[in-house]
Amino acid sequence: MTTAALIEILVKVILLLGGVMTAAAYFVLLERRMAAWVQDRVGPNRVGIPLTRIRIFGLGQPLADGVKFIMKEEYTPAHVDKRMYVLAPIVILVAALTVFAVIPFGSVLPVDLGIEGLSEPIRLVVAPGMDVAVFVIFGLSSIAVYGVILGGWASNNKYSFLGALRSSAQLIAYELPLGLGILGVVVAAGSLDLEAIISAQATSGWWFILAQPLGCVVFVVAAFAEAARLPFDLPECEQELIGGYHTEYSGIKLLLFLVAEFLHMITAAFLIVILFLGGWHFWGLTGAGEQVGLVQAVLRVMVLSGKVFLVILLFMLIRWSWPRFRFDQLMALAWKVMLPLGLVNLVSVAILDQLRTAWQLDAWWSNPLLIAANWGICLLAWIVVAYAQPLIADNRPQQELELYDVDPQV
Amino acid sequence: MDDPIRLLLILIPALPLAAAVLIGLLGPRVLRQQSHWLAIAAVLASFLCSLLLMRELSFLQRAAGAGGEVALGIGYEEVRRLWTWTDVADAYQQPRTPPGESRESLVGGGSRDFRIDIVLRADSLTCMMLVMVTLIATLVAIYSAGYMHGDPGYWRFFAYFGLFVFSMTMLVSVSNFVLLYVFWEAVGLCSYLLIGFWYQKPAAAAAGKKAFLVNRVGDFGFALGVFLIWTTYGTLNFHDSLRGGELEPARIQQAVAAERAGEVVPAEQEPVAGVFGPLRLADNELRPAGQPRTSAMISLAICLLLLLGACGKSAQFPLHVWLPDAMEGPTPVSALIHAATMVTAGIYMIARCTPLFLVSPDAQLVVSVVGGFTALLAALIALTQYDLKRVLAYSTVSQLGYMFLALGVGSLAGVTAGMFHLFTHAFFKALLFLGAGSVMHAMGNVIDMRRFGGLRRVMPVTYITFAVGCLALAGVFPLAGFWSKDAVLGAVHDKVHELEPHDSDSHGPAPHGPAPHGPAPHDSSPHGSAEGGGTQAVERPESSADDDVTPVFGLSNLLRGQIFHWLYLLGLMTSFLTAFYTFRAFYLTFHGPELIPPEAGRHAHESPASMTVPLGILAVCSALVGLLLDRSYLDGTNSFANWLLWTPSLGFPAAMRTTLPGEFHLSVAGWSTLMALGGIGLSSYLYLGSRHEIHGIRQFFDLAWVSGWSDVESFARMRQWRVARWVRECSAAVGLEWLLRLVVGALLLVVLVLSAPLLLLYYVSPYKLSYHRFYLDELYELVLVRPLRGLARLCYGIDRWLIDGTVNFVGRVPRQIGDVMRSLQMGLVPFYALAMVLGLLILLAVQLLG
Amino acid sequence: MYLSGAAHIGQAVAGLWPELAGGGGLSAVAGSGLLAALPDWRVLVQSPTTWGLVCGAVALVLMLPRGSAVARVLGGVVGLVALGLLAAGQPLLSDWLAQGLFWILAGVTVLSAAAAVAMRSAVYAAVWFAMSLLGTGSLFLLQGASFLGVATVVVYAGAIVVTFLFVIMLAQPEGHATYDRLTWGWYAKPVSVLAAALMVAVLTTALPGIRQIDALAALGESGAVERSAGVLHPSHMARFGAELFSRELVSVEVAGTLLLVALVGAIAIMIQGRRQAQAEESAR
Amino acid sequence: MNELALLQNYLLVGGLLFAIGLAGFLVRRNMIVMFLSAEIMLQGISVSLVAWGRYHNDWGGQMLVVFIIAVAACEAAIALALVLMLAKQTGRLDIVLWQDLREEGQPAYVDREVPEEREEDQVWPTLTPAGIEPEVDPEEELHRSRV
Repeated sequence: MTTAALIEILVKVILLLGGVMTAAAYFVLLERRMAAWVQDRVGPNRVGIPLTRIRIFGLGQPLADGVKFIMKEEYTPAHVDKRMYVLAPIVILVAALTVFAVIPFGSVLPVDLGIEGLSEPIRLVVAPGMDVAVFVIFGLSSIAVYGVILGGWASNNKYSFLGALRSSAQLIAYELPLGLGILGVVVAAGSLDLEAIISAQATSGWWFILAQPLGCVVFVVAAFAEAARLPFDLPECEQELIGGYHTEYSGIKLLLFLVAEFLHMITAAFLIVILFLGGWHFWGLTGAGEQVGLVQAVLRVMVLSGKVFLVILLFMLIRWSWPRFRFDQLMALAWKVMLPLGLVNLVSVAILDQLRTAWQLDAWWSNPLLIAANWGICLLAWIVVAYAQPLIADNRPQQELELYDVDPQV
Repeated sequence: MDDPIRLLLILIPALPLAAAVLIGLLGPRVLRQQSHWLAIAAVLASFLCSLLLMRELSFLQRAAGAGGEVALGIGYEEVRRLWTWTDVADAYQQPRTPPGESRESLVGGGSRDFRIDIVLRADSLTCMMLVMVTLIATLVAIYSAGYMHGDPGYWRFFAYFGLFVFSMTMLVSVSNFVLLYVFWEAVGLCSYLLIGFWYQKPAAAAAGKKAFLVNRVGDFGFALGVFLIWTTYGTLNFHDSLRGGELEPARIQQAVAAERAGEVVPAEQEPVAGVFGPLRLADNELRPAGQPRTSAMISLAICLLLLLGACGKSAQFPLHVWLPDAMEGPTPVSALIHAATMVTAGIYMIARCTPLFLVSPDAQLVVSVVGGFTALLAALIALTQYDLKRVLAYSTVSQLGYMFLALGVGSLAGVTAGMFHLFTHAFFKALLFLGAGSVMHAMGNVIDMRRFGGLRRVMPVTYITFAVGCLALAGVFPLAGFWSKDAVLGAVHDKVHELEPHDSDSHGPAPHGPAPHGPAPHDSSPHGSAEGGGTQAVERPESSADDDVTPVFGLSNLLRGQIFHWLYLLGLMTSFLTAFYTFRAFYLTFHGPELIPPEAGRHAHESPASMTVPLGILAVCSALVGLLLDRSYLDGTNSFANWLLWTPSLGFPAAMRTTLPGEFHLSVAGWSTLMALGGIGLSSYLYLGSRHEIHGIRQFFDLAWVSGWSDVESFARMRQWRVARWVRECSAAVGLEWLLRLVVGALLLVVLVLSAPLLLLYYVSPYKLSYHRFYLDELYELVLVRPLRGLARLCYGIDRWLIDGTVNFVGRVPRQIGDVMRSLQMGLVPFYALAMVLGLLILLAVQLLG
Repeated sequence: MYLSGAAHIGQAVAGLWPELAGGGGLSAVAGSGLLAALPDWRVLVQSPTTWGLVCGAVALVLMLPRGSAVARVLGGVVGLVALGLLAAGQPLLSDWLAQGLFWILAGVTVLSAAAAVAMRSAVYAAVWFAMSLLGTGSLFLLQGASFLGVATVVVYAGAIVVTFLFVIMLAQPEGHATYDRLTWGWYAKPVSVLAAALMVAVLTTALPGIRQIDALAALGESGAVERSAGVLHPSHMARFGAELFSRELVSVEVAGTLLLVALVGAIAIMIQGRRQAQAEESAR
Repeated sequence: MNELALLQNYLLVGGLLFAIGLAGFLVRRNMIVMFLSAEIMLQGISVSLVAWGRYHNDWGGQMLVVFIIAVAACEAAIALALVLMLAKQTGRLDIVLWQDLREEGQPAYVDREVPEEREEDQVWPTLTPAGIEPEVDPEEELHRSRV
């Protein structure tokens, strides 16, 4: 490993981190604006360039938010476990950021800088050739759970603790459908490498959302849950838990939590795009091959970014348009719906893939046929599950639950 | 059945046995208080059978005697084999020593079969015993029905009773030493059961145990004797037989003839000479054909061992201690034991073994000495006892001593005298015991003579019958005891004169009448057999014993004569004492002021008829049996002895050479009557009147005066005597006071020194010795029981501490280890894990580094 | 580890402690028999591994519960020293980067593990354990076992440890616990630590025997080429999966069954416990 | 890279991990920490296995580690369920409380001279259950200085 290679990695890291952090900041703004739009109000639009009166649609808001967070008094309650209290946001942020080491944000950059030792062309991923990239994402997201749990526990606040408990239960529960959703893709692509998955979609031209709609649904739902976005934001639902595990946090630590949360969403969006939406591929625009020109390379980055942006928009829309689940519904959804559906998807994908290999289906109609079969299975499974688990849709409190005595003083 | 003898022989023991079994089975539920009927009926039937057997036998004997001249001197027996118990051919083999060579071993060589047949015999001795036993048993059974009435163990008593009679009848009718031993033990067992009948009483249980254990000592000797007999004689049968078990005399004669002729006979047909069989006894040398003579040592050993057994069973000196204690049993049992069954077994056995004793004069001497000594000892003890039954018990021991004395004389006269005394004694001792039982019954089981008295008006029948018994026991003419005792003393007297030098015949206590020494006169032979007269006359009695047999003790005839002389005097003395203590008891019980203990309650009256009738019968018997059977004073004929001499083991040629019974010794009779009357007179003087002198006499014999003498204060009293004062004053006047003091001081010293042993004597005064039975029980306790108990305790200790300790140690070691390991089982999971890790570490180190 | 008996072990020891060969300690090893095979004490004293283990044991004793805060800090320092000494006794890897990376990762792993067992709070212990797991995963990655590295983190850190935290929080609500400050016997700590140190000693002594057992001098050098064809193949995951689902297929099935059974068992235990609790509740 | 050196280094690390886990397992009384220690031991073994696999150029080591992970997961499921049950019964995670299987007559191990918690010893948070505030003994409340 040469120094140049190290420098290359460093450059990529800086670029990525900068971009992602900035994006996160602006996604906050976007989300607020979005919320305002959904709620038919204006939203933050005052903060522009500092020291000037220029308000560029409130684009300075993130900066101001950041400054505010940083400058605020960092209050540490007396009753917390200080070490863990400090450690928790760090862990969660580090885990959230490290994920981006294996996520490609483009294809390759065919530029020759003439520097000895630099790989040619430059691959637009921090850790190229990572054989177990999907797995690494898994591992790191599971480490992120620590941040939640430790934060909730160290806060020594019953709401925080409940939030942490909810969070850990939820994250563990939804890791399974998440993995099952990915597994279908992995089986279809034959690799755990994200780049390989993208190129598999690009070469065939059939994005996996077309080929495995069920897997996509499962994955998306699980990704929402993993990111603790609204329909699944039980860990921090303000109405119930006054903020959940980060109730006791303030200042920069709270910022770290919030950023990490957004980073999770971004990660989820990236994954959805890469796994199911063809990554950087777009028909007739980006090409599919390994050899690529500079324009195409830039196009690929832009296509990817655009897709991610759209997915994030979807996230935000869903946040403001869906009611929150009850916790039992959340769990039931994970274990009783998503898990079977994911299994159905995995098995059907594996069987169809095996059939394709066995029957040597190379004709033009083979892919549409298989995809149609998969859609059929998907619909069937959905109907069966919906029929078997009608309570999932039933949001009313269960009749047999007894009303417990409420202390009038509370 | 065409063989009446066989039938009778079986019936006599079988009836009591059947009664015993039936009562044992039915008693607790069905018979209960009616159990006695069965027992009485069985024993009575047995008695009748015995009489029938006697009659049959006498017919046969007469027929044999009429048929041939040699009938007497060989004897007559009827033997019946029932079945074979065990048969081991050549059970013991030893190379036969050729004749002439010195014997290496004590016993002869040859092979011996161990063949035990269940054989019953009928001969005179057996018949006599059977009649006596069953008669007494019948009377006792009738008596018991009254005496035991209401006892909770009523049926049990009669079951034991039947068993006892069965054992005794079997004992006298078997014809084999092993069976003899078996029933010897059976009798012991029954006596144990009956003595300890009231086992709730500790004393009764202890007495039963004591009887059993003391008898074991004797039985041990008896068993050894039996072994020795087997190794010596090669057979244990009394009778002759063939090896196959054939008993027919004709066949045996045939086989003997064949063997003498040198023919080869099959093994089954080989004749076996029984120990007391005619084959052996006909031979003068008392040895089996073809075998060397039994050595004197062996003979002596056999005799002494048998004597030991007899001593145990018949309560002779060292082993007599059980009999007085056996009083703890019910009184009828005492009567039965003392009169008919248990104690007579030893006498019977000695009498039966007469041929064995005849060849060992030393053994005879021992028998006599033991008997004489026991007679005197028991009589002395009986003098001072206050327990009525105990007096009678010591009297029994004493009378048994008489019998032994007679048996040890070693002449037919002695043996028959002993058996005659046994016979008569059975009647009057049974009478006395039953009388005592009657008294006890009336007095509410009080037996201490000091607590009752003057019962002659309360119980007249008992009084009269008891008086008859006492007179008989004392030996007053013409009651039974007189004749038998006279016969005994006469036999001893004759023996003295046999052994004494002929020139000193005037010496001795029998000055009157012709001394029956030397060859027995022909006319005195009761059999009147023409053939035997020659041999009897020619050979001196002692020659048969002394020619071939070297006395082991090496005593000279003179010394033996002196011993027998002293024994004779001892017998007379005992006779005197017997009369005295018998009438002492009689007077204490029936005369003097009327005294009835409170325990008697309303029982203080004459006993019921079931008890008095047997008393009457026995009284009549006691009175008449001697007079009827012994007519020697008339014609020198003793019917009893004549009858008895038909027994093969008595009336055989060698024995016929000894003094024969039948002579009436007027001098002896006189002396003994004198003694008896003297004893009675003294007793009457002392006890019939005011009994003033008794205390003084007792004080005298208690050496109470010794304490008065040995008292230092008596010297002080002496100073007060007038003579002493006078002497003192005189000496003071003369001025020789110092001399007086010197003399008195020296005298004082001498008296003190002399009085020291007297003082000792005071503590073991004759009275105390007698009263405490010569401290024999205490002596045994000290010499035997204590050391044995100590040994047992030592063994127990060894077993307990050493052996058990070792075993326990072996057991405890794993437990201790386990206890140590247990403490590791502390339940701490981390500790277990640590232990596992340490073990793993060791394994790893060994595996990887070793 | 000093009880090596066989001569070949003695030679192997020379691999771990090169001083042995030159220092004449080997002559003692030449004879067979345990006592005769005891190496020279001077060699032992000179070996940094010895002192590393001693220091490690001391450090662990200091760090384990019932020690004061000062003792724990001291224990950490001694533990660092021990690690340094142990590292000094180990042969060098190829270049400084790999060496440094390894040392850092190994140090983090081991120290985190030590901290995990030494922490009085179970939550801290779990966190340190997670740290140690990260180190272990990194070590796996360094060995080229990338799948295992990530799988360890995912499964352990992601699932097991989270469950741990669950349990900790549910089962230890009072926070303070005397049993976290105590051992269970006066001898538990020294004996256990001694046993652990001895185990490492034994294992490390046996370690150089590899050469002997394998006799792989040839393979050790020439095998470097083939290595990439094996566990170090570029398409690691494909090879790994192929191996797992071909040769180890039965084992995979068994492991899957085991997981299922464990799932059922855990549920059964909890249901049982709930029933008990309900019974107690109703009894009350 | 010197393969043998690599092996030795890794084996040393594995051994150390194993030993630390061992010591922790033996010394600690908290059941969960004991469990963690056992997992550390498994980690040590895994490290050694991977190193051996690398050294022998064999997949066996890694395969075994996979199964170790699977077994560890099972173990975690079962053991944690059990620990929860035990903790529910006594309210504590102390392994020493479970001495019921000791030999009869053997005295139970009890802590003697429990050291006082010192001021400098850290006090970690006390978690109060959610919901209605439970009745608290006022004396006990006095000592709740920090909550």
